[in-house]
Amino acid sequence: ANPLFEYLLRMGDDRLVLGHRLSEWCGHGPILEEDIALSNIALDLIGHASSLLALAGEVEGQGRDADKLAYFRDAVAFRNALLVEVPNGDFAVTMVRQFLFDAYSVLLLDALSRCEHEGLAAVAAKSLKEDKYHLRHSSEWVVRLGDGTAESHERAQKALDSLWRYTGELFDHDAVDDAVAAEAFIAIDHDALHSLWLTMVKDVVHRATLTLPTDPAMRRGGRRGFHTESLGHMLATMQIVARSHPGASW
Amino acid sequence: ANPLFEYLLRMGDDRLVLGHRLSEWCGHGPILEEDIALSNIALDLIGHASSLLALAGEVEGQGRDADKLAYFRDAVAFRNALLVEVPNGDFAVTMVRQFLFDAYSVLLLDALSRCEHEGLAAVAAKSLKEDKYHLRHSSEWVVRLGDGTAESHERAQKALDSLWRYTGELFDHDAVDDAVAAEAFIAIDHDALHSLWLTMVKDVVHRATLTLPTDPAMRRGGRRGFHTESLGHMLATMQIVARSHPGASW
Amino acid sequence: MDQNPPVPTEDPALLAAFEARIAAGESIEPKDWMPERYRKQLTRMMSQHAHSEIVGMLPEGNWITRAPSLRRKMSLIAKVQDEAGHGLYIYCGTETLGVDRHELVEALLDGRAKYSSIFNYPTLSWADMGVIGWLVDGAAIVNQTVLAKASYGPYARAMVRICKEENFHKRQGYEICSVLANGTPEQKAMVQEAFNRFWWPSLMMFGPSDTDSPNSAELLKWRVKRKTNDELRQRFVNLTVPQAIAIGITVPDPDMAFDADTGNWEFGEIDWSEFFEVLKGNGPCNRERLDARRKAHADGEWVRAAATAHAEKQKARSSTAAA
Amino acid sequence: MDQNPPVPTEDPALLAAFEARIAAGESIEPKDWMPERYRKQLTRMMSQHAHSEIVGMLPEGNWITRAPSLRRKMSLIAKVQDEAGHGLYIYCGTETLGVDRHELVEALLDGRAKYSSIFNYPTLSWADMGVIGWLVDGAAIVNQTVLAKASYGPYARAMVRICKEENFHKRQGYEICSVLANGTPEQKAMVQEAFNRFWWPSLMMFGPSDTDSPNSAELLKWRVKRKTNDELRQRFVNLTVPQAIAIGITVPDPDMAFDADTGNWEFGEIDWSEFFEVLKGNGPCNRERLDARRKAHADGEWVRAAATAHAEKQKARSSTAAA
Repeated sequence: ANPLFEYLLRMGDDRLVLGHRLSEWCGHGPILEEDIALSNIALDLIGHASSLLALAGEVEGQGRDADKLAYFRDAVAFRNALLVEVPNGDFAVTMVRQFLFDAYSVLLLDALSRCEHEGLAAVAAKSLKEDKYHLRHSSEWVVRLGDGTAESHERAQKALDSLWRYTGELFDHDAVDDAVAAEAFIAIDHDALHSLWLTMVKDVVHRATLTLPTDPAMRRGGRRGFHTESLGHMLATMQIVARSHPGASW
Repeated sequence: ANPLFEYLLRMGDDRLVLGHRLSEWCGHGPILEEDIALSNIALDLIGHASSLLALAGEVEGQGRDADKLAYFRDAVAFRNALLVEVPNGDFAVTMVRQFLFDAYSVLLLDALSRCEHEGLAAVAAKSLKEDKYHLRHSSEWVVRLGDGTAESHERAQKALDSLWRYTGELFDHDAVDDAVAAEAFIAIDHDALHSLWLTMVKDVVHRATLTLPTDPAMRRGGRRGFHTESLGHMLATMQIVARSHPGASW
Repeated sequence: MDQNPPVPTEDPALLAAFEARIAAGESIEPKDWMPERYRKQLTRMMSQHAHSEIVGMLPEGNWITRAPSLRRKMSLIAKVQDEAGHGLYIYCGTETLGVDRHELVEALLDGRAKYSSIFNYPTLSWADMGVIGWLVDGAAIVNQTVLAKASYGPYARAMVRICKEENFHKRQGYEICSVLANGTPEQKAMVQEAFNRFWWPSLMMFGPSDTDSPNSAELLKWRVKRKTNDELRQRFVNLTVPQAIAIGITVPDPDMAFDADTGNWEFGEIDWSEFFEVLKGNGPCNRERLDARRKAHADGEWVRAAATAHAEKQKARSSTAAA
Repeated sequence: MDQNPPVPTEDPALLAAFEARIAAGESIEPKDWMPERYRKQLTRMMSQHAHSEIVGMLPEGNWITRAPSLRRKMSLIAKVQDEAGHGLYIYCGTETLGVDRHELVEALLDGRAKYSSIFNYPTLSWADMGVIGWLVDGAAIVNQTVLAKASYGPYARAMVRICKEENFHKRQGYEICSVLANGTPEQKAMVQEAFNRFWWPSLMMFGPSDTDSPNSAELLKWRVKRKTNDELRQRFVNLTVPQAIAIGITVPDPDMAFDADTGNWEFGEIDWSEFFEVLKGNGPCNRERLDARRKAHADGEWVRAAATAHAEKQKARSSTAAA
């Protein structure tokens, strides 16, 4: 009913869910310096999500702010891509997931920073800087793990093989995208984005001495609320305190 | 302020938390027949909890029924012993935890079935039958694991070593116990119970070819709401749907 | 397990006698002679059914820890436990056909065995627990009530037992939905949304039109199958739509219309491409379901080994004691 | 690390010069001569402090995933991240004393190294996040403000940097408590309950009365320690009680009373038996904290190995390229 709202929800939820997943690592990272790095990235992503969800709430015009959207929607109302909700797994899964998303996000935000919707362009431009650091960090780790030890290589390859099926969804485009292109002048060329992304990914995968998976059937559904069973459990933890005190301030 | 209420909460919470922990195994058991057995035990325990919490709510007299108590209290208000909230770990941890509790519960319920509080005596008598099956099941498994393979023996010993520190709390007695003895004629001789329990445990541990741990310092606090950090996370999952719809019926 | 092996040469006299027994409505029992293809078809159907019960524990098991009342929690645990029992019971049935349960389990974990497509859908809200009981058990009952008269004795009897329990589950599922539909606005929305997700997949549970189903003709001849897929699907729709109307749930099918002449609720075209994708292993949860079963199996290896080792020690001790 | 090794024979002239520098308020730097016992005491204090920062990430990290607003979630992540940074910074400081960071980490994971007792208490509600910032960071600041004038340069400078961030954390913690104390009845009860749990443990953070503390005399002489435990504890109480009163929180001490003559909030007897149990390893969470650090370390082994292997490959490639 409100395509721009849906669109912003998708972007905000991507970063909220991914940021939350990363924050699960705090205090449990493999290296202290990496604990700090992951926390930094989580912080950035949740910040981006905050801005995007706030914008979404304004566009929706029903009085829902970022917290209301983050803490009081059920799983079926979330619009994140499936890639970001998959559990952290080991450090390889986390880093490969991060890299696949960062490469997409940098390209997307770069395009959006030039779109004609001022509010979104501003958020995109501001977030882009940080995303570029994220991308550098995650691609370096994919290379380190792929071209590290035999064990890290195997874990990285396994991660890539299991996550690849979620990457198609990032570049899907549907009626919502068509509508925002028409109504809000947010026109992303998804095929071009996908192509650029694939080039970036192939390069890092190659430097990491990993093998690009052959396209299995892609898993999709997140953009329409058809999530995996993981999201509900993640949200139970995320929302329990807020939901236990409806109407309270923190 | 209401010792009988506190007392019933302790008993109800023990069985609610343990039953919930067991229910986490559904669909993931090592053998189909064991999936069924664990589900059966979980069902029984939650049933016992239901009766005990309902009784507690009546005694409290503030309109809280079993569901209100189960789903709308925070971790600090729970009164279960720490033993039952520890995460399931592997099947050995689950079975050893179950055995240590079942032995205690059978002895306790046997004593309580003869106490002068009619409501509690009735619940105790009814639950005792099922608890005896539980005890037989769990002690057989402890023996099977302890006197099975080298791996199962090691896992069972590890489980016993790590859980032993939670057993002291089961036989603690404090002002609440004194008060219910005086006011509600529920007089349990905790030292005698502990002694009988130890005899039962030593017998099974011996048959399982395991070694009884030497008393490390005992961990306590559950009876006063000083829980481990696990309980809060367990309750987040358990309570999220109910808390998200305050006042709704299911 | 081959779907279409070369037809082994069966003794024509035995085959004729067998088919006469079937036509007379007799029950075929484990020790009776049966064509190899009959044995294979039954094994396939029964093992798929057993696998379905076992895998079917997972989508519902997913909500046990979040059930919002103690009564619902207990009911759900009992339901999942019943499913495990059904699986066990049918595995025992397949053993009467000479198949080893462990081989069947291996085939499932390897991804070679089939199970009902519906269990490859994720459960995303509490309302799914009501909808699954109502629609999925409901569809299973329509299938199984007919199978209760199937020619193979052990399977028919298993169906009678299982149907009884599943009828109870279906009523409970419908009751959950009814409470939600009469609840808060959020609960109403929750159950409608869940119904929307499961409606079409439950229609697909009956399988494609029989013209597209390779096994149907043979199974009908041998009275293993008694009705066509389309007949069963229509029966299910006719039962279910009034139930939905009764609690204010809208069927997500703009083409649905009641035909007074036939008494059927006519429904729209089913998008079978989704079904075939799920069958191929590309459904929403195929991988997660198998991963969960594999993990349980692998994690349980040391437990099963311990049980075996202990049993052997006990046996050795009693032999020694006896000696 | 020995608490009381036999005093090594130090050159009396060097020792005298060293103590004169201390008395003159000079800063001892890494390259300066220092008695072996001084080096050992500083290493002990600094490593305990670093370990405390690292372990201290866990009780608060426990609530990141449940923080009830996006702003609080971000603040908490940032706080925990700061603690990691403090730990890193102080580990680097210990390296100036010639101690290897990996040895220190090993001592921690082996259970040989000490860290502040307060982190052996579990965090049981969201309100603990406010109370920890307010009371625990608050107590740490009282300790550290004084340490900022400690005689060992690197430690003093680290304290200045860390105190700045911890002052911010303390204010944020107090703000969280203030919002709760002015919130719903449930929130008020939540923060009072959390305060009740952390009050006495935070008083214990200053350590027992100096008469009971083996290291105090020496540390005071060397101006590593500048005030006694009791003086610092009293300062903390005097700062904190008015803050509690201001937001309607009751201090769980029936013996608390303001002494107009001294200006001190007099408080009741501390039950030191709890403190000593926690020090011995028998606190509520001692085992869980170490288990968590051990697990992170063990699980991270392959990652560290990969980073090392990759770095070596890179080095080999650039040597080859250069050659």
